[in-house]
Amino acid sequence: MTPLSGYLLVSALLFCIGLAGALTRRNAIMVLIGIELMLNAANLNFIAFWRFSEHPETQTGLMFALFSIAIAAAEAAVGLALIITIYRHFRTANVDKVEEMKG
Amino acid sequence: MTLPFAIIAGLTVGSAIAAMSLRNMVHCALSLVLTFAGLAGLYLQLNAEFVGFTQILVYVGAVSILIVFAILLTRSTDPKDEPATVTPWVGIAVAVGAFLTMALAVVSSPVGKRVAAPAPEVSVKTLGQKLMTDYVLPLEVMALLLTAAMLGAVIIAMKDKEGQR
Amino acid sequence: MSWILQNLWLIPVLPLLAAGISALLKRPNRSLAAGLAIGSMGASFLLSCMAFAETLGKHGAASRQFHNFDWFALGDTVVRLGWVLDPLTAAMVVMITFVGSLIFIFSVGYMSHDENFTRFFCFLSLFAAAMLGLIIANNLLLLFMCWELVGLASYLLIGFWFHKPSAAAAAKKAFITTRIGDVFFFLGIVWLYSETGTLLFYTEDHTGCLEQAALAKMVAHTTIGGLAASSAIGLLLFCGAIGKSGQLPLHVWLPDAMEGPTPVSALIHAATMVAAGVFLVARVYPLMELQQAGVSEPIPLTAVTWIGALTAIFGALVAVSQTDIKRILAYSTVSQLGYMMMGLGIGGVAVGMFHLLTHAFFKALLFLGSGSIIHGCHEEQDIRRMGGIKKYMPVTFATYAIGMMALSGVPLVFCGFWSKDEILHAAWLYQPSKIPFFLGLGGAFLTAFYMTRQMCFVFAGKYRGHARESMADSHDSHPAVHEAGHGHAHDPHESPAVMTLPLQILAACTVLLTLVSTPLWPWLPEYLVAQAAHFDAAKLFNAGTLTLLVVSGVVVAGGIGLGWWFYGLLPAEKPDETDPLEQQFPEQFAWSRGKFFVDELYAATFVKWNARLGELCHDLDRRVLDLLVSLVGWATTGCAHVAKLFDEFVVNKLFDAGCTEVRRGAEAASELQSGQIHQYLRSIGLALVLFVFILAVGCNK
Amino acid sequence: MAEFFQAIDQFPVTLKHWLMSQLQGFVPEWALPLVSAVLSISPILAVFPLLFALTTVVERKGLGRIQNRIGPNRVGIPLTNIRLAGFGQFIADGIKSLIKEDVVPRAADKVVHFLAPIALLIPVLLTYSVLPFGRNMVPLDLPQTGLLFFFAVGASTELSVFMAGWSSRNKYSLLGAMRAIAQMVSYEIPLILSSLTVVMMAGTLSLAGIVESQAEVRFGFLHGWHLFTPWGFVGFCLFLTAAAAEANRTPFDLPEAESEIIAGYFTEYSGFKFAIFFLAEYLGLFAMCGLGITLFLGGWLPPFKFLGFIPSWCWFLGKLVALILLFIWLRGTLPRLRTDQLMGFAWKFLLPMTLINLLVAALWHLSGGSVPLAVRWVVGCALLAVPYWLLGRGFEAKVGKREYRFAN
Repeated sequence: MTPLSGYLLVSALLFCIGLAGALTRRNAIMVLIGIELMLNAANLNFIAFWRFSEHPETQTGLMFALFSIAIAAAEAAVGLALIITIYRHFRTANVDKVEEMKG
Repeated sequence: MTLPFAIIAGLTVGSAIAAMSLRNMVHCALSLVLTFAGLAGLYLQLNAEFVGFTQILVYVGAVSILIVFAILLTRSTDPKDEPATVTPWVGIAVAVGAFLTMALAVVSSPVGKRVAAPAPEVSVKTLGQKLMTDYVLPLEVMALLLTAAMLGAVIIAMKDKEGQR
Repeated sequence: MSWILQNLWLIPVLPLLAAGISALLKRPNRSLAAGLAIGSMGASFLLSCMAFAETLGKHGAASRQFHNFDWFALGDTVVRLGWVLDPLTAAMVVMITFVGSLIFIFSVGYMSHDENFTRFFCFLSLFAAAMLGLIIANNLLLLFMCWELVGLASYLLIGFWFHKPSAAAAAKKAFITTRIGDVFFFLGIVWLYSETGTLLFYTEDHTGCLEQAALAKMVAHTTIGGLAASSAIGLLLFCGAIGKSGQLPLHVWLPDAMEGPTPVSALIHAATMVAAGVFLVARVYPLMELQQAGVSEPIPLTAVTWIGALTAIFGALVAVSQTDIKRILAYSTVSQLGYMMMGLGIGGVAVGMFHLLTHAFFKALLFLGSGSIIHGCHEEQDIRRMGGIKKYMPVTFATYAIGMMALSGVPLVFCGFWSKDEILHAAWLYQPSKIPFFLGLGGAFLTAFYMTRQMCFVFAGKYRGHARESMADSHDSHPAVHEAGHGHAHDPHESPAVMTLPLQILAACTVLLTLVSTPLWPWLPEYLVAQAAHFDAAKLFNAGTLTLLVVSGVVVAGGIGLGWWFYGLLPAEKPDETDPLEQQFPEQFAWSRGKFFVDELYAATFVKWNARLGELCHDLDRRVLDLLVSLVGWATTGCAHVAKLFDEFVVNKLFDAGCTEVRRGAEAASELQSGQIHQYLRSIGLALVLFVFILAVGCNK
Repeated sequence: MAEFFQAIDQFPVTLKHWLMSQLQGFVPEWALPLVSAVLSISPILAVFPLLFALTTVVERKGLGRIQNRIGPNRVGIPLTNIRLAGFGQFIADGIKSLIKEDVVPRAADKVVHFLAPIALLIPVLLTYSVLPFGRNMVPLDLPQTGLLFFFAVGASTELSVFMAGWSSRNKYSLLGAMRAIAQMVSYEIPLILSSLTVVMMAGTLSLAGIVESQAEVRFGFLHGWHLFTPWGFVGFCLFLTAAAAEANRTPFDLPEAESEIIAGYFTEYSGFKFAIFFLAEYLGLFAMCGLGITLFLGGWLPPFKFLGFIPSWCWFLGKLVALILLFIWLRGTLPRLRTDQLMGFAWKFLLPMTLINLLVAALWHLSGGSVPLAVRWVVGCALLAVPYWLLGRGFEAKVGKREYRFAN
């Protein structure tokens, strides 16, 4: 049986890959994908901690993961809709070209 | 560490790296799907069947479709030879830093050594009952959020009518 | 407890549902709305028949059943509502649902050209629901609620053609006039509650406000002017009845209410709603007949008698000279309602309610007949422009004649004769005074007279409507009607079967009702007071009854004969001829034509005073209150000027200085705001690393 | 006698147990579960592709009859004169597709182009793992998440379609893929919602459990299939409609409408890959039918109790064949929809109807025990018929009368 730290490390790795992607990719959709990865990493953490907790029968971790999946779905839908609108307006989906709000 | 875990974890992490580093965005999205599926496998490893299959249904079935649609709808007009990334070394450095700190925290913490108790008896029935009793408020809020998100997405992405702008 | 008692509430609720559903319908769903209304009324009629069957064969106290339930509780006080099933209720619901169904069916034909057909049936159903609720209520509060709902429905229906200013005004008048009576009615209710602590009529433990204990308590309590509480409450409740039933001081709304569609006049202002006042008096009769110590007669009943008798003769006098076919019937209704009140006052529940039931049938018949005539004569309501319609509309003529004879009291085969005779009989036996009897007799004579006059004008002679055709249809009452009909010759025509069939049924009922109402076998009157009827020939052939029969027969014959002599022998030739009666008695006729100038009197007194008061209040508002407000306003402006100076020289200076600093700072900070998401994300990532690091190190210590 | 029938009924199960006990000695300990799985899977892999092969012939012949043609009638057993009324056609077709040249467009994304048919076939085959084919015959019994597994795996086929369409670098392929995805996403909602009624009534997501929940016998002879209730009947109709759309069957076959976009997302596939697509399509249809049978038609239960002696897997297969024939009949009868009609139908008709059906099922469940059956039937039917009428009317009004400009 894999110990908890194994899952936590995988989760941390996924999170950091997502973070790296979000930090480096120019395309907004890729940034969003990175954020999705980070969210999923967090979900993995929830499930792992639930499985290894002392009272798994309370199912709190599962609940949190379920709700987080639902929120992620909503976030993806709205985020992608925003990106499409940005694309229509600026004719590009590259975030570094969208900088009208700079000081 | 067991063999299935190693395989699934390797697949997940590998496909995640591919998803973030490939140049063709459709390939990225497909790799991402593989990551999602791998994560679902990890959930199954953790005896969270319901969440695992939900993950497949939502991410593989819906979110990934959304993403590929978005990719096709925003085909870039930028020149081909432009770099796909912006100042990559700074971002990667930050990410590696983050991973090192987290790994340090995980490895040094006693919690990480914990070994799982025997698989808990999780029935979907109790999950549903909990959703309808203890978690009914979050559930309702979630329903509202999803409805709002759906409407919002439709309105945002709707084409402007002729002469409105 | 029987099934029908348990489910008596269904009788009003079915039409209410129909009203609710048809309120949501769109305009073109005409047949659905009509079907709903008629269907619900039919179902209610069946239920009413079941209720009626339930009360058959029960006598005395056993005939009254009721069902009470808790409505809501406020602290210790529990407000209870309920419904009661006794012969009074049963007879009324059967009458209302039966007549109502026929009138609904008639309306399908009469309103067929109206664009607001759906709304009409919605209102009609609402009215029927409220009226039925009023009848079955076992609680004065519930009765009052339905009473007000009935008033509202009446308002809506009178003003149905609200684009006609006269209809809108009539609706308003009806609403406000009845409200005057209702204020007193409500006072009576409140007083009754404070006296007895309950508004239920009957309860299981005999504590209801119409039962022995409460009545004894009320009669023992003397208030202002030596009046017992029971008498005072009775008088107040009667005020409500005066307003609703168009009794003398408050009768002015009823003739004006004829502006509404004719089925409405038939249903509301002849058969049912105006009878609500009579029904109210009958319902609270135990309270009304309480005899106060030291007075020979019950005070409320005396008032009922006198007001009823005066109204009876007054209405008849005015009806003699009117020219609008519906107005004649309206004043006739006022007069007949007076009869009912008089019957209640001197003869008890059976006498008054008996006349109410028979009157409902033949007056509905008359109104529907007039509707058919109006419909046939292309919306003409003036009897001087009719004439000779007998040959155009034979069915309407035959049924109308039956109604007319029943109303006039033609002896033996018409129920109207027997019910009116009961009242006169009771009046003859009335101890304190014989005046009501003679007033009633005079009313009977006049009734026969004016009905004959109307019949002669409408049906005899030759048609005089063509004179008006040359003029443009300037006073066409509702525009959507008969647009197609303008092409063909403008002779009157018989109405469709959907309108004549209800007429025939009602005419048949008017005759058939006689079978159960003669003194030979007075089943209906006895049923109303829950007593067994016996076949008793002696009752008819004793001297007093027989004499009275002959007398009233002679009076009626005299009235009809005189009417025929005046109007029938030489039918009018032209619409604008002078009335034969006017030639004989010009002065008296003018009084009658002017409805004794009650409206003008009210306009000159109450309405004017009210307007004056309003003007006074307006002046007070403008001169005094406005001045105060202006003063406050000026003071505020002055303060504001001072504040402005302070603002300009102190606050603004400081603020400007602050702003300059803030802007300088913001300019520096805006450099951070590069607009590059990656930069922001990077900062977040770094912060995250920092926090996790601190957390990890901190936790491991 | 009864034991004999039971033996036939449980024959596949006993056969597997016997084989396992025989292999106990030869196979190493760690490989035993693997062998067991292979033994469970192999009948599925044998039966259903064969059924697919036969279905292709039956479909062609059936469509031929409907269109007043004869259909394939030549190929029989090779090297003989026995024609078998053309039922050997599938063998010839199979050989042809195996030896055909595999053409891949130059511009295509080779890897994805190669992976797409595999990625389509795998989830389709996976769905079979939770279907109960007979009593005690569920390859993978997931007592908590059976149905969810089915839908989760089924949902992932959309991605394979996208892969195929996108990687071909062909307008028609991409159009077909987009159509298919939009259609599958839209119809998945009514599909799941109509299945939810059954889950609500049975109180379990396990497919075997759902079949067991219909085993209750009514009136002494009738099994309580969910089809025999107002919500069940309507649910089944909705399910079938959505399933037809999910499997891209006529009248919902826009993604591969030959007359418009050649062959849709597999325009650029040939040879064996094309055959795999074809196989996957049909296997997906069979799986959907199997799910419908399990949910509404009592799975492996007979309709009448006295028919219980016939083996349970025969019942399942019989119902499956009946449904397949129904789909063939529909294909030969109904015309294809327009895209806007297709979407409008899913969102404006199927979705509200499934929601109302869900409500009716809940009412049915709650009124159980206290309200007489006849009243429940009448109320249930009324609650379903009225919205059906209203929705259908609104839909008709929207579609309007078509004018055939060029036909007149």
